[in-house]
Amino acid sequence: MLQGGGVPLSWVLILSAILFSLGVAGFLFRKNIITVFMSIELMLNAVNLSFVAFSYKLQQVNGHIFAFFVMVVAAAEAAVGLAIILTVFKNRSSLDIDDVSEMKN
Amino acid sequence: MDLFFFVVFAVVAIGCGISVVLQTHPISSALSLVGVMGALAVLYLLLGAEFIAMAQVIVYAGAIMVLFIFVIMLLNSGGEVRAGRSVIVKVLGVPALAGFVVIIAWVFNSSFSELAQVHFGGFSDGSARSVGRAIFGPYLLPFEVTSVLILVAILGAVVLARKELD
Amino acid sequence: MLYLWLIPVLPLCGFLVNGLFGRKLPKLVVSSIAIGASLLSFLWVLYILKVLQPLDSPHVERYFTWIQSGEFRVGADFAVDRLTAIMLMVITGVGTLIHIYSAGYMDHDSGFARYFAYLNLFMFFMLTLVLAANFLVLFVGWEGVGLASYLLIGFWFDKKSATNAGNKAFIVNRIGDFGFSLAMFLIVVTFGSLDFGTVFDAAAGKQQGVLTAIALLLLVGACGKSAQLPLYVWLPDAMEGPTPVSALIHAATMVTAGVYMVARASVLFVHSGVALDVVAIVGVLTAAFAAIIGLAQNDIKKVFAYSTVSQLGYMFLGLGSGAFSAGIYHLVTHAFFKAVLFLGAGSVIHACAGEQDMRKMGGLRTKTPITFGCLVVAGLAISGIPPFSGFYSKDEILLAALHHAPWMYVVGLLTALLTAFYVFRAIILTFFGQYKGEGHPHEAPMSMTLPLVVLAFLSFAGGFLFDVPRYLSQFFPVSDASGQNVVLQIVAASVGAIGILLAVAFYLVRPGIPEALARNLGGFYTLVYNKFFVDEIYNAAIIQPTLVGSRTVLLKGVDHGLLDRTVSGTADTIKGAGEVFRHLQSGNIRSYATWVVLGSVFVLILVGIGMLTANGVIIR
Amino acid sequence: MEFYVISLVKIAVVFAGFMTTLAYLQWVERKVIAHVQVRVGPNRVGPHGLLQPMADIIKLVTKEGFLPSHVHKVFYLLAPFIAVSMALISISIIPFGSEIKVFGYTTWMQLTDLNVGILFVLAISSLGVYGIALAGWSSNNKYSLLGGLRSSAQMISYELPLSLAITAPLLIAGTLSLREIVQSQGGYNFGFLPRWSVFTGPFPQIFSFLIFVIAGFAETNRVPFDLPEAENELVAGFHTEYSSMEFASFFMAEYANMITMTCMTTILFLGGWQPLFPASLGSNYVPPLLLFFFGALLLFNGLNPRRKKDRLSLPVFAVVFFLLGLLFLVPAVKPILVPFFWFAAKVGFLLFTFIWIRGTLPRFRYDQLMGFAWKFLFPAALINLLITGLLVALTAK
Repeated sequence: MLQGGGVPLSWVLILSAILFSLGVAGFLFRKNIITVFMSIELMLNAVNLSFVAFSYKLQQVNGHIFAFFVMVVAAAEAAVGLAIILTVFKNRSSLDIDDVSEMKN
Repeated sequence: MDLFFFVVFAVVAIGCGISVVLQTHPISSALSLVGVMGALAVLYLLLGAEFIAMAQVIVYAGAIMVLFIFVIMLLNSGGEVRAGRSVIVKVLGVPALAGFVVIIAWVFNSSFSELAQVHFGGFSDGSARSVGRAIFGPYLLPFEVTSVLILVAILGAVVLARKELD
Repeated sequence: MLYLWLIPVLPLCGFLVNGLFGRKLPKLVVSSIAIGASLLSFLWVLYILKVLQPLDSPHVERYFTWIQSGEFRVGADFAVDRLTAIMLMVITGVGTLIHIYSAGYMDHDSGFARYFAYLNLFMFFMLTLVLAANFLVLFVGWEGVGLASYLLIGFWFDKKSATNAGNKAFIVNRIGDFGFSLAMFLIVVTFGSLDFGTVFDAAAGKQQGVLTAIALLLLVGACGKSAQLPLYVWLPDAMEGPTPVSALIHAATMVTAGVYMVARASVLFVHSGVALDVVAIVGVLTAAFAAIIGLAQNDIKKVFAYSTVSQLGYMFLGLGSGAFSAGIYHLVTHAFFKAVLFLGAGSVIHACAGEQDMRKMGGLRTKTPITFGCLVVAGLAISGIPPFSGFYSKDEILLAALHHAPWMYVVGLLTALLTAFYVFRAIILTFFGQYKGEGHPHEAPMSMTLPLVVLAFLSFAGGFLFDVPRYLSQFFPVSDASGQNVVLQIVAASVGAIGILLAVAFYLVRPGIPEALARNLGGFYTLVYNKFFVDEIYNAAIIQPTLVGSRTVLLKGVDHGLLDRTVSGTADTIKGAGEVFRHLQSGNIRSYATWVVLGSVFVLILVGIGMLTANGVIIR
Repeated sequence: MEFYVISLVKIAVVFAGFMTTLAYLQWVERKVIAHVQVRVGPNRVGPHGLLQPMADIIKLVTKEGFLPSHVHKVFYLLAPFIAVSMALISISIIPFGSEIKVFGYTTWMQLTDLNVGILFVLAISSLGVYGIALAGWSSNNKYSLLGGLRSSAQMISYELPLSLAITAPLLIAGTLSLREIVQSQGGYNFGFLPRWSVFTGPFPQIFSFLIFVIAGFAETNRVPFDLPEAENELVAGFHTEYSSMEFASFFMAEYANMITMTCMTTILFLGGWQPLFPASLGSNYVPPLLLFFFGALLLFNGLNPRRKKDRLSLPVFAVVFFLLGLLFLVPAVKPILVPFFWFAAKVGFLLFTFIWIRGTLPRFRYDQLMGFAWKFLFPAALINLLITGLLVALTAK
């Protein structure tokens, strides 16, 4: 099945799926806002991996571009999100995501 | 050879990913995440995406994660207490995720023929030159728009940070 | 690439600058920016025409794809051929002169910058209109000039009548534009394209009914824009705007857009003979009708407005009788002398400090000699006295009319007579006798008289300087009767002369006659004096029913009854659903995320099932 | 197979050379600073303290690795490792010289050449932050934390002008591979002026050169930007708690970064191994002549010495110098040594500048530092990049 020591593309995609679900798990199970945030980054990375894998499959560079844009967006998101986290921590000295629940009646 | 590298770094990635989720202390999670990113960068190289691999390290590991670690250090809040999670998460989350992984793995396996093999150097178009051509050619408008996005993000961060001063 | 786009864009820049910063800038700067913009585009036109000599085949420039859906493509394309060239010359040339005039006329006005901004905006749209290489771009210009004219008619928006006039113009034009858009849809359906070239080339193949429909719908549009029966009503009221505007938009350029459009689409009209006849009939009727009304008007601008309507009718008559070149010819000459008439009227009004009623004027001959001279020249031109410009174009049209249908020729002659009569009536009432108004009339400043003189010269010499028919000969098949017919020329000229003499006799020699006439045929006079009550008829027949209908049926029935009930019903349903679903809104982010995950898993399962049925492989 | 062997040999050579340079760079620094401050500097161990580095190393290695009780052990031990490894990695792609033939094998004086080399260097250097940040945080000590935060903030801030300054010469070179960048700077204008990007191109890169060097000072936490270890404010900054080998590795990391930075400067702006003037004007004879000159100088000093033992040591050095000079004349090794000499000369000069400035300038205040980065360097680099790009675009064929 693995002639020439090559890697089946599906494995790469499965890897990205696993990483993605790990990110989801982190998002679901962690309470620390920062960790939750990092789990989101993990998901983004997983998606990037599949982008790159597909652009290998299709022999086009477009997937790379998408990955690139994802990184840019992630950077912007991190900047704003961390600023928000800082202010949240300033306001109620806690990083527990369940403490941020004013919107909940 | 390719397979060997892939397996090694895939294992690294998954291991680090797991520790991102399981570590109690944010710093540990952050470092594990950096590990994931490094492993992914190597896999990108394997997939012939040189530029993206480097960008991955520079942007993610070098900038974003450093920001995270910064914030963690600034707030310097200890590990989190493992308690009280919403029932739905506990009951539905884990099986859902497991199902997700299994099904998607099966889908991929059956939908991508075994012939689709990844070899190092099998895709040579990921150099900075071709990526640049793509970005400043067909993708010029999105690129400019993202620059605007970044600008907005900077402003937002500045405003939020300023708020805490006064 | 000859940068055709520069022509319209220059005025646009003027508009932007004046519109944005005009209030801050001193008047001199504002006016010089506006004038400079239109002057530059005039020069650019000259340059382009010089480069494109002899312009036997149209020069097209495609800039970018505007609309693309399947096979159907509309591009932002400009094109220059001889017809466009003439229009460009007229618009930019006359436009520039009127800009200069306005600098003097509007000098004391508070909305100076706004005025010039609008004027440049109008130039932009008008040039777009004539440069367009397909119907849609033309329509853009078409609507744009409508907007500009609306803004300028209602320029003194603190005057109720002005805003009303603006609204009226806009609404009446809507009817025409509606026809135009229908025509365009029909064209798209029939030809699958809006490019002039493709449409006109393919026109021969299509069957007559469709072509007639298209042509008639186009004609509706043209009637709206060029104030033909029955849609002419907005033009007289449009005189509420500043006089230079009336000169530029409502005499020289915009109102001729319809004529231009018909000439542009001449192929379609020719291929369906019926439409052409309709054009001719509409034209001749409008001409006569407006001329008659013009007899009894006392507001100097109203007089000229009605004469504009009738002259436009003349152009349509020319077009309708197959002599398109003659119509365009008259368009050009008319642009000259009608501009003079309006600008002259403007400077008269300027002299009498805003007085517009001719009965309160008189004896201005000595006080404003230059204006007087120019007006006389223009009057002779419009009356078709050789060798003034009007003579040539009118003669061409009448000739064509004769060959087309003799009765039209007769009506045309009578109209010419009336035209000559009321124009000189106006001139005499204004300039002879003794001054009946109060205040001290004075000659207008240089900036106003100079354009007057130039235009007067053009309306004198325009006829034999530019031989439009020959220039367009290879463009429009010249009607068989192109030979100069001396007898007819003499007839036409003499008719004009008779009209002038009558005017002199009535108002200079024996001032008693008009009253006597008015008394004798009182009923008819009142009818004419009140413009055949057309506005009232429209009001009773169209406007009131519409209002009532919308108040009762639409408002009460449809809106309250139907729509509101449906809307609130939907709202209630949704509320009920919300009552059920709001329990999902636990406010706990991660439970939301869980739902998302569950959903995606569900979708994945569906995919998997789909793949099982599609036994195995999706992507290969 | 052959490839692996050659690579291993190269790695061995480069590593050994690099380590020695590190050790002796520190000796040189102490000497130079000493002379700047009119002292003698290390002169006990060996002649002119030449064996001082060895002594230091032995001392640091044999010292007890003391692990404070209140630190986060893993990160505390991880940090110096990260720092030093990130500092050493980027050496692997730096071209020290042109293509050479040894024992019939042709190879490059460079471990490997990535066609995204510059990005690689940037990536690695940006990873170096972790070492410092972690060290500062895991020491669990406010001085260290402040030092770590400061220096990582400083490094991140100065990454931007650094990268922008790099971008401008890249525009001219049109490639990201270090080797090709150097090659693109070969040749001479008017027969003598070298085509280094500081001197030539559509827009001489003198400004970005200065920006790069300044940012380099900040990146390596050197005076005048050495706030992380501002003794008078926070003891020794992020490595307050460290001792013995861990401390040594931070030390190594700093010097390794210095060398990397100077190598990058040389490659990007000073034309790598390209000689200062063409061989036709005899640039190949510069190294031997220099060595002979210094040898003669040493000999002279040795014959009438100021101190007693110089009578022995200086002539020995002189002989060594003469031999080296002769080595440069051997045709077999000449093509290997001459380019390397030029590269080393430039790097050495830059390193000397680093040390020199350390001996000269006072330290910035923290807000001044940040303000300088964001308010001056960054815009300046941007403008320079803008102009360069414009000119490149205009002069492009």
